[in-house]
Amino acid sequence: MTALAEVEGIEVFYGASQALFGMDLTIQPGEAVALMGRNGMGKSTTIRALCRMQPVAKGSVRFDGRDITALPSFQAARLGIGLVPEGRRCFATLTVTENLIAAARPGQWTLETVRAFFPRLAERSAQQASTLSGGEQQMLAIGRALMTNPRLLILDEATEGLAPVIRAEIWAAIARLKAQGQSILIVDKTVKELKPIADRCVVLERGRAVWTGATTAITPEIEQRYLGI
Amino acid sequence: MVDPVLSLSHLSKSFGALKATDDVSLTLMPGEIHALIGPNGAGKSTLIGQISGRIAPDAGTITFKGRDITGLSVAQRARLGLGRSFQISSLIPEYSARRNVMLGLQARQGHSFRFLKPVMHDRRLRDEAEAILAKVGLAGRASVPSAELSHGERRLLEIAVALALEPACFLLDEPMAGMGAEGVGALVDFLRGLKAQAPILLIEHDMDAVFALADRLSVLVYGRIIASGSVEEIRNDPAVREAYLGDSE
Amino acid sequence: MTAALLFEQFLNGLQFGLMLFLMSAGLTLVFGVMGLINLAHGSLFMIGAFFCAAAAGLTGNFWLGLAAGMAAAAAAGALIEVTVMRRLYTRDHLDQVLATFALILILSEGTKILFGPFPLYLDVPPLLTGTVDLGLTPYPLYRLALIVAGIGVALGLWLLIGRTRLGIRIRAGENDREMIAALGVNIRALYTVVFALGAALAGLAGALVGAVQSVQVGMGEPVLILAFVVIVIGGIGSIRGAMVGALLVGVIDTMGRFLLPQVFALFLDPSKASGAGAALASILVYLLMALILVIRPKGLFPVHA
Amino acid sequence: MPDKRREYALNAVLALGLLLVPLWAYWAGSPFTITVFTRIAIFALAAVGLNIALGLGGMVSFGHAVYFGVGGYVAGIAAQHAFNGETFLGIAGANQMLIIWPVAMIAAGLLAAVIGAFSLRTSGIFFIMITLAFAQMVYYFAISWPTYGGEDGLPIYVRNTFPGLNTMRPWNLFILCWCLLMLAIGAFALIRASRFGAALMAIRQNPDRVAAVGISPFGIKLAAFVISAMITGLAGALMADLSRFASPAAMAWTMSGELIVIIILGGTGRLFGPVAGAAVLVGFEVIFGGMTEHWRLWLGLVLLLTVLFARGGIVTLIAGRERLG
Amino acid sequence: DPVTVGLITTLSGGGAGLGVDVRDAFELALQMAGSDAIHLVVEDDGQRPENAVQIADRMIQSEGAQILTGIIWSNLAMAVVPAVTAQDVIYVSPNAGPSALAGAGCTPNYFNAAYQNDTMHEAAGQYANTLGYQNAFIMAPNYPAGVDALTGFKRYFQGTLAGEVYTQLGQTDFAAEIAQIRASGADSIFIFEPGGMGISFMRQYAQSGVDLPIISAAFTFSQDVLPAVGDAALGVINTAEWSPDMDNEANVAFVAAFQEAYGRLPSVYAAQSFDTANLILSALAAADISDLEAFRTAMRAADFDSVRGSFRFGNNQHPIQNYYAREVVSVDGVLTNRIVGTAFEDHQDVYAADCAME
Ligand SMILES: Nc1ncnc2c1ncn2[C@@H]1O[C@H](COP(=O)(O)OP(=O)(O)OP(=O)(O)O)[C@@H](O)[C@H]1O
Ligand SMILES: Nc1ncnc2c1ncn2[C@@H]1O[C@H](COP(=O)(O)OP(=O)(O)OP(=O)(O)O)[C@@H](O)[C@H]1O
Ligand SMILES: [Mg+2]
Ligand SMILES: [Mg+2]
Repeated sequence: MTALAEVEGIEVFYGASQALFGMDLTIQPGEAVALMGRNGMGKSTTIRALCRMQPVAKGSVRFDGRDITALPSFQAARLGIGLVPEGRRCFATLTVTENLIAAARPGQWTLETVRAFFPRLAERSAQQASTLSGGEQQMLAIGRALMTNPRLLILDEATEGLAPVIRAEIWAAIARLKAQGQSILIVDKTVKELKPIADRCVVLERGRAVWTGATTAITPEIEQRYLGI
Repeated sequence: MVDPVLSLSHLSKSFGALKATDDVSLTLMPGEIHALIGPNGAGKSTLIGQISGRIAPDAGTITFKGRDITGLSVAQRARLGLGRSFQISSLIPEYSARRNVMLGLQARQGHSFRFLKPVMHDRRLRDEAEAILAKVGLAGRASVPSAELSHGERRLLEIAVALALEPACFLLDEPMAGMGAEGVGALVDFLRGLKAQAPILLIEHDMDAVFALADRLSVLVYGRIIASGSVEEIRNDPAVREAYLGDSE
Repeated sequence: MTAALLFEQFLNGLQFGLMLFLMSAGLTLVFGVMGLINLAHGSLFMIGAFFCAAAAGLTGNFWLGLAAGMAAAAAAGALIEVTVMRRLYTRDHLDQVLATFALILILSEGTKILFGPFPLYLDVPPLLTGTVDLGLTPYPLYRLALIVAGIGVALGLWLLIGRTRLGIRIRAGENDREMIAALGVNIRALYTVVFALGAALAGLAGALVGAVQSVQVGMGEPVLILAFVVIVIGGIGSIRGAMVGALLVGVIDTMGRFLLPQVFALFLDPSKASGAGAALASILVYLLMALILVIRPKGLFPVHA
Repeated sequence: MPDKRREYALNAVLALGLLLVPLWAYWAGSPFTITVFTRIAIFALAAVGLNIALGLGGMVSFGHAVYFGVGGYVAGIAAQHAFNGETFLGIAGANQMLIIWPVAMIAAGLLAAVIGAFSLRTSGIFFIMITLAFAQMVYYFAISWPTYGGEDGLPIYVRNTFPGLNTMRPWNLFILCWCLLMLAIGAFALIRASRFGAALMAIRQNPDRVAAVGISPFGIKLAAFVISAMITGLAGALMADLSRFASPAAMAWTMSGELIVIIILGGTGRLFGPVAGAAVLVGFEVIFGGMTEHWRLWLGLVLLLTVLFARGGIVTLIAGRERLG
Repeated sequence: DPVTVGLITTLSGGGAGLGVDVRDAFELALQMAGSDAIHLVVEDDGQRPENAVQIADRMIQSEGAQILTGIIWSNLAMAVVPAVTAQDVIYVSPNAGPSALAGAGCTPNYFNAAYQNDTMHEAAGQYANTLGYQNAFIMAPNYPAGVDALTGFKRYFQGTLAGEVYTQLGQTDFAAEIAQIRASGADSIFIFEPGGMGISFMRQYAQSGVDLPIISAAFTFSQDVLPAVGDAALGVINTAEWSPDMDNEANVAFVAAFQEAYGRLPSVYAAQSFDTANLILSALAAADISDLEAFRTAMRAADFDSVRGSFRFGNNQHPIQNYYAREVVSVDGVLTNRIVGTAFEDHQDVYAADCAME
């Protein structure tokens, strides 16, 4: 079985400062992988490199067996990478529906199915995204990524700043997606909530993967050492 | 009976048809941490906006240290001793961490119409700024422009700037958001020490932190306070569980 | 002063307003929707007029000229986007100001090298010459055609921006360019197309207006300022705002030029009155803009961001 | 910090170059070279003024030419009244630069206080446009007001005088302008380093934050705007004396644009940016204007290449980005 | 040694066409004269006063120019002339003639080889009487030259005014003014709208359905703009001291040579510049410029073959000359002007009386 996405020994820079020092990551089809690590260790940067939003100085990025290291981000997205970015980044002046259809591509996820999945979005369909509450914006960002019918869904801090109830709702939604066979790459602070969903964990420190293994294999030591819990 | 440092009475604010805050009354007593929780979009940040003066309330009054401040500007309120942190970090991006704090110190001293003396050579200002940075754990990062700080460090710097103002009360809007577990732990300890210096109105979605810190809790839903009380009371309030906490707790 | 005169002046104001809208339509698109300050908009306007006049002169056909003017402006726009603008989206507005200021110099001088320093001739097409009787007063047919063109462009833009997926993507790009690309939209190519479209609209306006004005180097600059006034009054990025702004400016300017001297004549001698009236009339538009911005600092129809 | 040292070196080269070339021209008997450098110094002075508002405070005033023009008219009107013995609002004309300069600065400052009080309610592009609007009003007024020449402008038959110097001599006028420029640059440096400057630069980056620490942005911005206009007004008075002519064309929007171009070209907010920018702009016109009638084309290309490939202008190109500390 | 003559004119921007005519005609005159008495330096002022002043300084200080000429616009002339003549350099105007330099401000080193600004409009006012107009609507841009134009017209026009309107400098849309004309009950229109404003006005006027006769000074209907105005200009009467069809030897040769050299008809600016060049040449031939007094005397003699036929200076060193009424006609599909009458003979400007020079 070929891996769906494969990041191999990449180095990434912001201007002169290096953020990734030979990062590795593999995601198999149908798998949910969690990226973990302290603040500023390079989780989001890895995701940006995978989505081709950040140039890679060294190493390679492959998707579905194809080398995409030098591809522009819109082409990478068309291969099937769907991103829910850190900080939501909904299109503020667009309505909910417009946000959803802006980048939609045909497939299983349509306006109807997304609305059925997040009924709240159906209620707010004509509202401008900037006036949504934080949780609604988060749902919108997920729905928007689903509408591109991605083969790999990437969620970067999907629950930051959300009220506990909403957070529970989002986690439930992610669990349902996974059950449907969606491949997922996920970053989140709350390890407690992440554990039941992720099959495998990759822990980052200083821009490289320092621990990889099944979620069940995470020991309190590892948590203490790399996550400070 | 001590007087409250800050008290809000019947504050209301509408955006079009939406009532963001609806007849909110609330007090902040000396030495306490009063946590304000509630669902996303309940009106918490709007309330902070009204207290700090960025948003003009449609109705109601705000009393601070016994004085009605409802008509004052943001800067005037800050000078009276209202210190705030922003939900989304709001710093001077090209200024170093040190200089961000120095600006706060300069503002506290109230001398911004001085044209001659170079501010960066002011030893007293520098030393004091560095002392405050050390207090929040940013001693080693004093010279880094705030734009180049990591997300968590920026949250700490927000606090440092608020400290520089030596305010009579703190308004903290989700100070823990985006911080890792480690950072949250440190901040909880820090705030616990801070409340003796000045009371804190705290907005936060991290329930572990809130329950660890708060002396009193108010729950805002759809712009209205639906419950107010101690941690235990709020935790077990069925309406609050339904609207905010969910069943996971 | 008769009712007929008042009616005609009001009509003139409306017509001038629609002409202003035509001239600012491309600017609204590029500035309001793409977030790019393009001082060279007036130069694209000039290019449209020049190529139209040259082609119409060569072929004897106004409509071919119109097509040539639009095509030339669109081509210039696409070239500018690919070589210059593309690098400036992420920069601050000041860099855009400097770059497009440089483009004004280049395009004006280039036009002069290409077409010479003398104004060109562009006549109204035979189909649209003459006047129509509107009951109270005869009115030039061509001006009516400009009104129709202005309304047409407004409608078209409104549909394009508000009702098509292309429009949604353009607006999404204005909100967050990196994000829309990460979702699989080729925003680079899209922006080239939009910029070229904005340029083509400028070219269209130049060609249409060139038939009633002077086709000469530098004709774009006064237009540029007025177009900025219009879209700033209306609220940047709002097509509706640009329309309202244009009509407001058109009517107030026309009525001011007409009525102010008569008002001054009530207490000054006629010669002085017409001078003073004209002086006040010439700043009326700016007075209006300043007033509106003081009362509503983001224009009449601010687009929430 | 090598960048800092490079900037000091560049500043020294600019300041001394601006002084030494005309000095050489003085000995070599090339008065026109001196005139060109006087013009550079005056434009640089005007831009130093604007740099306070734009570079430090982030207020992109697209109407600064008005203060330049007003300064010019003060010099022109004073000289005219001194020349023909009439009075202005009952005040006698004066042909003393030492009187004219402060009057020009006060006039520009007062105008800026009024315009700023309205304009500073807006921000961003709206600020650009409202300052342009006010500038256009003053410009059209100057063109159509006949008393002081209207569009024809106001010739200054005899240059205003300075005690102990014959200002008709190019070198003498130059040295006055150079000294004023250096004073203004010194003032700029002081302001930038001061508490006022700290607040002003912070407001450019994040006004909400500044208000939240208790400094009211409006007052700081207005003060900076007025100071900025005063310096530009002084430059205008000097320009009128250099040209022996006060012109409404000095208030045209293109002039405002040129001042902005000088600043961006040199380096926004940089101490000697205006000098570098003015030298390039004026130098280009003088050198290529004589060679080809299409020199604007080449100027356009140079400006374009600067924006695209030399981000942050000439000073940044040579001395690197600035760190505010 | 040739004398350096500096020609400062507008070669870039919107008004470049006029400057190009001035330069071309001046160069043509030197060529036709085959004289090497003049070393000509040309520079573009960009229609900006402060530029013109700088260039004048440079020409005098670095290039040793002893005679300057070429400026088109009154405001630039006002900026340059006083400073230049104060340095004992001769300035000869090929176009602008602001009143300040014709009256009390006249000076021995300033010669105007074109006209005084008011006179063209005075001629229009005078000729309007000849045409029997009783009730004129008059219009000009709101700036000093525009005010002078209307003042000049009114000085000689004997009818009543149906309306007096000032437009905005650089205005492009004249619908409001045309509507006022329509409603005014005038029997004729006098306009002064130079450059692009005139082109715009005439295009819009032609389409408006208003059909009153127009009279104007040459500026609005000179050869440089006529092709752009198009047939709308046909039949318009405009006044000038020269016309391409003038039948004197110098003019026939000039018009032919100009067309030959540049492939277009000369404008009134070209004619004035041609005369300016020949005037200077004639004076240089008669006197050495190092003796300034003698040179000025030779200039005042104006001993050259003017394309205007007769030409002489008044006491203020401005021309005393005839002013003609011209009509715009189409000759072989090319629009041009043809003389249809004479407005003034040997006309001198009113400001000459204020000039202290003998
Ligand atoms: N735009 C940027 N410019 C410069 N440095 C950056 C930028 N973005 C991130 N960095 C740096 O790159 C490193 C990795 O950052 P990244 O955002 O990938 O961390 P992260 O693991 O996602 O952290 P967090 O948990 O705070 O989101 C950090 O040291 C950060 O300071
Ligand atoms: N300027 C505005 N115009 C219109 N609606 C607004 C505006 N500002 C806030 N709102 C709306 O008011 C409501 C309250 O917003 P507020 O930011 O106070 O919520 P909050 O309680 O802080 O939520 P969160 O926990 O997600 O930060 C939201 O529904 C929001 O969309
Ligand atoms: Mg991250
Ligand atoms: Mg909030």
